[in-house]
Amino acid sequence: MENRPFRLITSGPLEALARTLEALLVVASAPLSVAELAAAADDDEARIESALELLAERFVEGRSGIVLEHVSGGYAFRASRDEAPACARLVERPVERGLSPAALETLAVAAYLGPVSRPDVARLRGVAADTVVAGLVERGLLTEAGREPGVGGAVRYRTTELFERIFGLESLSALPRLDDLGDDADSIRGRLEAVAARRGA
Amino acid sequence: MENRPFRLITSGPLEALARTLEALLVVASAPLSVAELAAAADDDEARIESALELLAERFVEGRSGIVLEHVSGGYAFRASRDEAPACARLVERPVERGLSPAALETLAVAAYLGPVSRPDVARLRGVAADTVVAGLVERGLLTEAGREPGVGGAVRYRTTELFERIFGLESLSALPRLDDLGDDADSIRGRLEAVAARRGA
Amino acid sequence: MRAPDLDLDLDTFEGPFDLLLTLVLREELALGEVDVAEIVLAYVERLAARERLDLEGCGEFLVLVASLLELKARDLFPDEEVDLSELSPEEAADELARRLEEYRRLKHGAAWLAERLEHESDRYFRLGPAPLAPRPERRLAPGRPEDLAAAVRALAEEPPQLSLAHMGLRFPPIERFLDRFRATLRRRKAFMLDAELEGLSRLEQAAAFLAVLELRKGNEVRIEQAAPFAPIRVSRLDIERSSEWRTARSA
Repeated sequence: MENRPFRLITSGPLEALARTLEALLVVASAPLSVAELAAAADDDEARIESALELLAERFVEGRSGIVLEHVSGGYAFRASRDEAPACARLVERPVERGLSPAALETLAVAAYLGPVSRPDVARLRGVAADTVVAGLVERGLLTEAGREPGVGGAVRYRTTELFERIFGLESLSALPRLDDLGDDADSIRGRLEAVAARRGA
Repeated sequence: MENRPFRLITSGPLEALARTLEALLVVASAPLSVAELAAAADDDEARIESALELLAERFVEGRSGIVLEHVSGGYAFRASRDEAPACARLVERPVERGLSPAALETLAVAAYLGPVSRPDVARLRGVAADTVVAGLVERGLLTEAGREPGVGGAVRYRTTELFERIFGLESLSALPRLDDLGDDADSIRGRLEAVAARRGA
Repeated sequence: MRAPDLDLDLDTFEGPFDLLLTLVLREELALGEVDVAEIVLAYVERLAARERLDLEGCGEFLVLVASLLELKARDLFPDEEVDLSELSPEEAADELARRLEEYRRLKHGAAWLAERLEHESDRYFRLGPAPLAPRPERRLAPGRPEDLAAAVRALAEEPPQLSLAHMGLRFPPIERFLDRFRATLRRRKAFMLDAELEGLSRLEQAAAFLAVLELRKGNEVRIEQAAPFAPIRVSRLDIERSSEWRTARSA
């Protein structure tokens, strides 16, 4: 039945199932196995396989920008190989926006005070830090650096080499001095903590 | 409903561009604006718009499991509404599940008044906003947007693209006006500020 | 209906009102996070479902809610000095009206969002990159070390005193009216409440009314009203019992 022209297929019940699979594949964030597709579509695996054949014919190199790919984990949509240059331009489009104020503050705290935990950052900035820290880790500007002392201590983060490169620093000791706040990390930290305490929980 | 055979569409030059856009949209992780599509496809915006029309005709409710939508200032693929039950069996929608009335009010404040601080929200709602705001940041519906002017100003928050996407808004200007008495957000804000200035300091 | 039995279903709390009060007093529940208006709404809804109006219960409820509000105001704005002289009664009323309207708009906005969310609940889309998408390569703009120093300096700045002048809706202390009514009742056996309220702002009137309820709760006065909206007469009750009450309260 797969060699029938597209037009005729659109009316059959298999076509309805194919539409369901299209929807599932476009929302999935990982390849889906036949079993997973069957469970979600609430249909049997044999029919899923037939509907997948339909889709494979439709979403194929040369005919569509969307290609159905069978990988080890199951089925997923990908971009057609012909469109690789455009996709490369899309994902590599330089995010030449600078860091957000939140990211800058968080990096500054980690750079000047040494490894800091998320609760640390939250206290010193007066704002929850989870999202910002996670974003900076993902961008490779912060990295985990052990845990705070004690059982179940919070994970601490330090700045990375990438951070130093981005800010044109040979090392953290090349950071501008903050003599007005203190001459070492501990006294700067003390100063920030005092202000944070007054800012009030 | 299929009034054009699929195969014939695939030949025109606009069709080649449409394939490129399909590829870009299927790999994108957020809606893409016409400008972003034009940059990635290396084509001009007018032609992008025409190709998008082609895609909008093809990826439309009732005809395809994949639907092209115009949302949050750009274009994105989503699952057809008809396939929501199958999608629900596959993925959860944790982001918007159980948005409390407090969360919705807080989102409304940020969406209507632009960047707001936690004290702003507390003032308008009469309830401390820390937990609610932190929860919305964690869900990706609010994000930091700098601090209030002046030294030690409170962090301000704005709604995210994800907010617009989840609520199906083309942009914040798609929010309905709440001005049954002839006021708009600016004058609300202006009045608040005037009152504060009159009695502040 | 007794106020303590009121069942609440709030964002931050679910259970009977008296448990909420207990948790607040034990500081196990932050009052700042409690939407007092929701409590009042729940109570009013419950009242509306009843045939008879229980004045005793209402009085108790009003006093409890007034105390909650006062506690909450202190909780939210610990350093704020109450300065009523700053605000004329007209300004206070204007401000109240403005704020209520503001809040009403906000509620409309929230209701629209809730409706929208419901309507859009069948729109599914992928969050994050596609399974087989090319890995994005992020190129970051160079940063300036001085910006890092400036960020730390900004965090070391003393925060400004938060001005809450815009809060506007300060509640006049109930004690002021308690003292005034007690003084009046030492001179006279009874007074008409309406006469006492004349010339007061709406907020002051509310505080005065709460003070009368507080006196009633302490068995210091009797409240009489011939018919709904008729003048309210407040008369002295048993002096000895009221002084007992005061001693017990201050102990």
